[in-house]
Amino acid sequence: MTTLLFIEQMLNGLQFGVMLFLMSAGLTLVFGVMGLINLAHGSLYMIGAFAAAAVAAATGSFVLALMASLAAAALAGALIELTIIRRLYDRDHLDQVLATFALILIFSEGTRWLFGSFPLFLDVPPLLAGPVTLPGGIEYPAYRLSIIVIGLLVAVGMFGLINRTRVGIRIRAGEADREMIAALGVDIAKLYTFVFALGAALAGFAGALVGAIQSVQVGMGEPVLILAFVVIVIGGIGSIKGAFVGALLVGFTDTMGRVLLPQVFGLFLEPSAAVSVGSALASMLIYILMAGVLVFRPRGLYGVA
Amino acid sequence: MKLRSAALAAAMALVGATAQADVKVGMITTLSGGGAGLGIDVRDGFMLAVQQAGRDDLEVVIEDDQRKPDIAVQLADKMIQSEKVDVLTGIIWSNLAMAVVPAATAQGKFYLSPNAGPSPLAGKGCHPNYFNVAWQNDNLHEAAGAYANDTGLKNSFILAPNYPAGKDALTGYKRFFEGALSGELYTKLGQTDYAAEIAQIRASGADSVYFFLPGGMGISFLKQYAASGVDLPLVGPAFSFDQGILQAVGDAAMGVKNTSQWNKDIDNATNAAFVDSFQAEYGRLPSLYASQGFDTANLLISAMGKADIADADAFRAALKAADFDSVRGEFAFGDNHHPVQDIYVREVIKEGDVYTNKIIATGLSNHSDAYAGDCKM
Amino acid sequence: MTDVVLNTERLFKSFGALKATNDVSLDLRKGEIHALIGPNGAGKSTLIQQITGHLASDSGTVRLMDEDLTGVGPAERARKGLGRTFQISSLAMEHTVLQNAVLGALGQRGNVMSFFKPVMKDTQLVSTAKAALAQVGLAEFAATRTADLSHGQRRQLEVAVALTLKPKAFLMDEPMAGLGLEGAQQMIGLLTELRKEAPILLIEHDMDAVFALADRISVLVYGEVIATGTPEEIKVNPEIRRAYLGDEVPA
Amino acid sequence: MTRETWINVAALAVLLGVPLWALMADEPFIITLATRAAIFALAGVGLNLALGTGGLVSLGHAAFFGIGGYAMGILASHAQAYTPIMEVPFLIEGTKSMPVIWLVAMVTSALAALAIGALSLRTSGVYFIMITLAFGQMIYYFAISWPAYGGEDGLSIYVRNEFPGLNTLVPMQFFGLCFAILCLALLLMNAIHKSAFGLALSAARQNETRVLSVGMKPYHLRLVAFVISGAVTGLAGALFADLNRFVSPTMLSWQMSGEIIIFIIIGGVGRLFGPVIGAIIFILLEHTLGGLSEFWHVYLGALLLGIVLFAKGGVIGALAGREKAHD
Repeated sequence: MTTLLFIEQMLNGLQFGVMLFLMSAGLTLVFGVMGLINLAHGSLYMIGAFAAAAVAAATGSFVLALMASLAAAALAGALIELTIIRRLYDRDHLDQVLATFALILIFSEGTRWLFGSFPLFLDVPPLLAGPVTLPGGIEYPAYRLSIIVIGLLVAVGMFGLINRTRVGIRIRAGEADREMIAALGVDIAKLYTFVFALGAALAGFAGALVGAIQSVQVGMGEPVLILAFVVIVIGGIGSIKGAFVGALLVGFTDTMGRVLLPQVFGLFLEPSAAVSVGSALASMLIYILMAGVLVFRPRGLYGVA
Repeated sequence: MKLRSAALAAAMALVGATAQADVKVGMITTLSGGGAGLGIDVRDGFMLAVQQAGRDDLEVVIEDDQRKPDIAVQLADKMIQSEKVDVLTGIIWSNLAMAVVPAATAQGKFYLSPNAGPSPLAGKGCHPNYFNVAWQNDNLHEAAGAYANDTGLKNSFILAPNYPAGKDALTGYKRFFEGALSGELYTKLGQTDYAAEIAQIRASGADSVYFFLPGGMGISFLKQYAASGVDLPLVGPAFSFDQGILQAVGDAAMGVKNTSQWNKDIDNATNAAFVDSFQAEYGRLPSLYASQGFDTANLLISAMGKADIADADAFRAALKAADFDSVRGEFAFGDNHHPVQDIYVREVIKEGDVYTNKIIATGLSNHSDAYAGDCKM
Repeated sequence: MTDVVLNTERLFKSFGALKATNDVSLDLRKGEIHALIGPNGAGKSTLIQQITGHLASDSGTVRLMDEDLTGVGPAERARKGLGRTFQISSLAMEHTVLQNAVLGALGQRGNVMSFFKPVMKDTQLVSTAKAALAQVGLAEFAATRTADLSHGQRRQLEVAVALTLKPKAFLMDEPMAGLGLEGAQQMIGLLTELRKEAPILLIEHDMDAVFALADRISVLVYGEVIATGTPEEIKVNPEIRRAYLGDEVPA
Repeated sequence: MTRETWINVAALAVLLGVPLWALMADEPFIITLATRAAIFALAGVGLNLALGTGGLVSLGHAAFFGIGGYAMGILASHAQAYTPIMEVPFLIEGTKSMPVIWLVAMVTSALAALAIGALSLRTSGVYFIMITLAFGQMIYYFAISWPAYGGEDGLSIYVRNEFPGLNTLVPMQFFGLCFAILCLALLLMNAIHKSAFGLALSAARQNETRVLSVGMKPYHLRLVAFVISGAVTGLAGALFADLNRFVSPTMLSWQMSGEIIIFIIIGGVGRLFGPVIGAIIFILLEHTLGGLSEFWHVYLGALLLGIVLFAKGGVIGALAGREKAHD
């Protein structure tokens, strides 16, 4: 493999990692603040993508579509928080897993009922279509570069929100001591609704952003959900920094594994066996990474005990 | 789930004493979850033909397999044991077909496949009661290989998901393609990001790309490929360019060549009538899968006209004769009960606001399959 | 000193810059109650956890009957004879009182990997458990669900479970906490009896109880033992009065 | 007898009575459904030891279910093709004998549970849920992409395997076999629940420090529970594959793990008969709701949500109240 190709693949790894961060930021926020495992996170991602596709089809504007994705997912998030999720904060993880699993069933089939069984159309805005040439002569899709930029902005924004703003102080206080912050007169119920809606909006935003280069269809949220869990578990659940590091780690591992493993096995196996063994291993690689991290750091890289 | 069409229910009410035994069909197909679009098309195509035939001695029971093999097996047991059906049909996916078909045919039921055509059922595992009305799984890929030769492509990069149908696909392409391969990749099943693969394609020095990525995988790949600036010609099987999903791919699919045994512009009266009546009935253009469902029902109805289901040998012979007007024009079964047919090359075009295909060439004529020789029956 | 049952030698434990225990050497002798007192945050709970093995020490050793316990896990230390009660009741709340006691007896006997014999029909275990319950005055509550016990009764049950272990030494973390006057009196009576079975290292905030019960008292301040002695000696030690009881008490 | 015992007896009576009625009414499919319920119940009974008694929320139990299934598929497919599984270093032949297959299924899934459990039990809480999910996914993707035994297509066998003295192809006889195994497993779990091990395991769930401070190691208790649990679920997998005469990676998917948990939740976590009642209700729902609407998953979801939110303790909890602290 040439150096140039290697650099391009590293860039792909970075891009995939940033994409994973976008998908998992909301999930880790919700877990960190409320201690809630939300399997329906993938459904919110799907809702964002569908809302964006519907609005893009109606208006032709990608910016409006992105705004619709934020609004729809936040709305759906606030709605389920008010009706269902808030009953789950004091329950054990098992109840949370099951209740949100039930929400997946409802959202998936409900979306199919509304939008039909066929994938929807959502395309990148014309401005960002096609490739740009980077220094060194690498041609790279403009839209993917934008995803990297947006993802980094979201990461910075979240760090800022948590560390620099009043809401962030409240969120951190709520993480540390729920009763304390309630005693200080902050309306904890409202704060939780806000955080959940924020997490949902992030999920929906990621769905719209990523949906433009993937397939907008029912069930699109489930693989994303599993990936997002892998990311935040590696990073340490509840840690934004952990989610960021975990996402990059998974992004690089997966991308480089897909590229390199078949070639590595090609050194000592005949080609078709090498491709087959290498690909099989590549598809298991991130789970191996996750199990490895947890065996040595049972609370993830940045998790608190 | 019992979804008898209204017309059928009305017809059922009028059931009178007929000379022949009634035929009961059990349709097991995917109606919920991710792959529901395909099953719904097969069902709609099938039921359209049933409705048009207006026979009162044909009953169809439809159930949803949720794309789960164990549910499909259970439904097959139910249809055979309690519904006492004579004919089974409807399965979309090869892995479900492998779970259901051998046991069903072993129990003396007929199975008419409207979509899946796994290689074991065409070769060593063939069965007199199993008829495939669509294709053997390799067919469209083989035609793509042949087409690549015809257009002078010398060096292909090929990729498919890492599962049996993916491997069959690339094997099928390689069986006919005479050029060199500059790369062969198996991606993760359900993968949605193809940046790394596209970078490898760009670096490979290939003159063409052949890919088999059904469903959402294909949509993702096509969109990302279009944005990458790699402009090698793409060839794929019809599955990623079907009416149902083409609208979701949009411009990214324009001009891509794909292989199919059917298209809505095949010029014959049956096809024209099918396309019109399907649009009138369901308000959308028919897909490849709908055409296969339609043909499957018409094959069955043609056999009912010639023989009594109670006489299995006669009924089998009537099915084998395939004496019906296919939307594909000429249609015949080979010795292993798989189609011998023309496979076309289509190009994605835009008609008004709708993305669709038009036939530009014939990939393979009167094509059978590679496994027929292994079939002993 | 042949009558030393449990001793610590130069135990250290830091959390970052905080020295939770700083060069702690203590001993617990046969038949005595040795009370450990000190202001909040003095490192008493850390010390107990180092002794039971829940926390690994940075350096220093813990010996039980002259056996070095370094590197021995909490479960094994319990089996070797450290009977512990907790600051916050630490019981299997869904089990009955008797089941909790049987659990202790089972831990003492070992061989927990028995899958087919009903454990509550094992006469040996059940009689050990019942004897311990009787000793702390919970015999009549044997069939009660632990969650339904009163706070004081849970404290008694903690002691009973520790008893079933037939320990060589008791480690008791605030057994009087939250008990009313009457409950505290009862507990004092119980501990007075218990010291005959095994010596008790007692952490307690209730000074009346400490001075009524203890044979010796050690004072822990900022992780350091600043004095050890009889209640009388401690009472008159001016340094301790200043450091521990505070400035409002004139020296 | 307590009310819970009555409910348990009623559940078994339904599970046995319905197929007997179906036999008389000549409705063989109902018998197949009952068999399915019995097998799912068995899988749940296995998981319930880890999840209910031990408090270990494993989202990867489909791994053991699938490994049991593949043990059946691999042994039987070699037997039916007359090819040995391996020749070096020693010859291993396939087999069609159910008892042998069951033994292999239990041993292999127990070994897998030992390996997965030994690593996973270093974590707890959400991390445990997720690491078991990760191991499950690993095995799932391995099965999909490994071509030797069919990959995603799975493995079909033509006839059901054999049990001495029975014709397993007769639905009622195969049901009888599964029902008997379920009863044996229930007896076993009942014994474990009352044993020294059961007492310690459930104490470890309620209060880990307590168990440590009486000299027991929660890690060991949990690992043993996880292994037994995996073996029983693996046995269920072998039976399930035999019922369908087919095994595929679907048996290994995380949705399958979720379903096994659902059986337990519907019936009642930690209750001996929870999975039995849960599996019966699940099968019933699948078949009645499925007839109502193409979008029946919406109803299933709503129902599940209702149970989690409002009927803590599942059906048994709702009918029989809090579990009796027995001795």
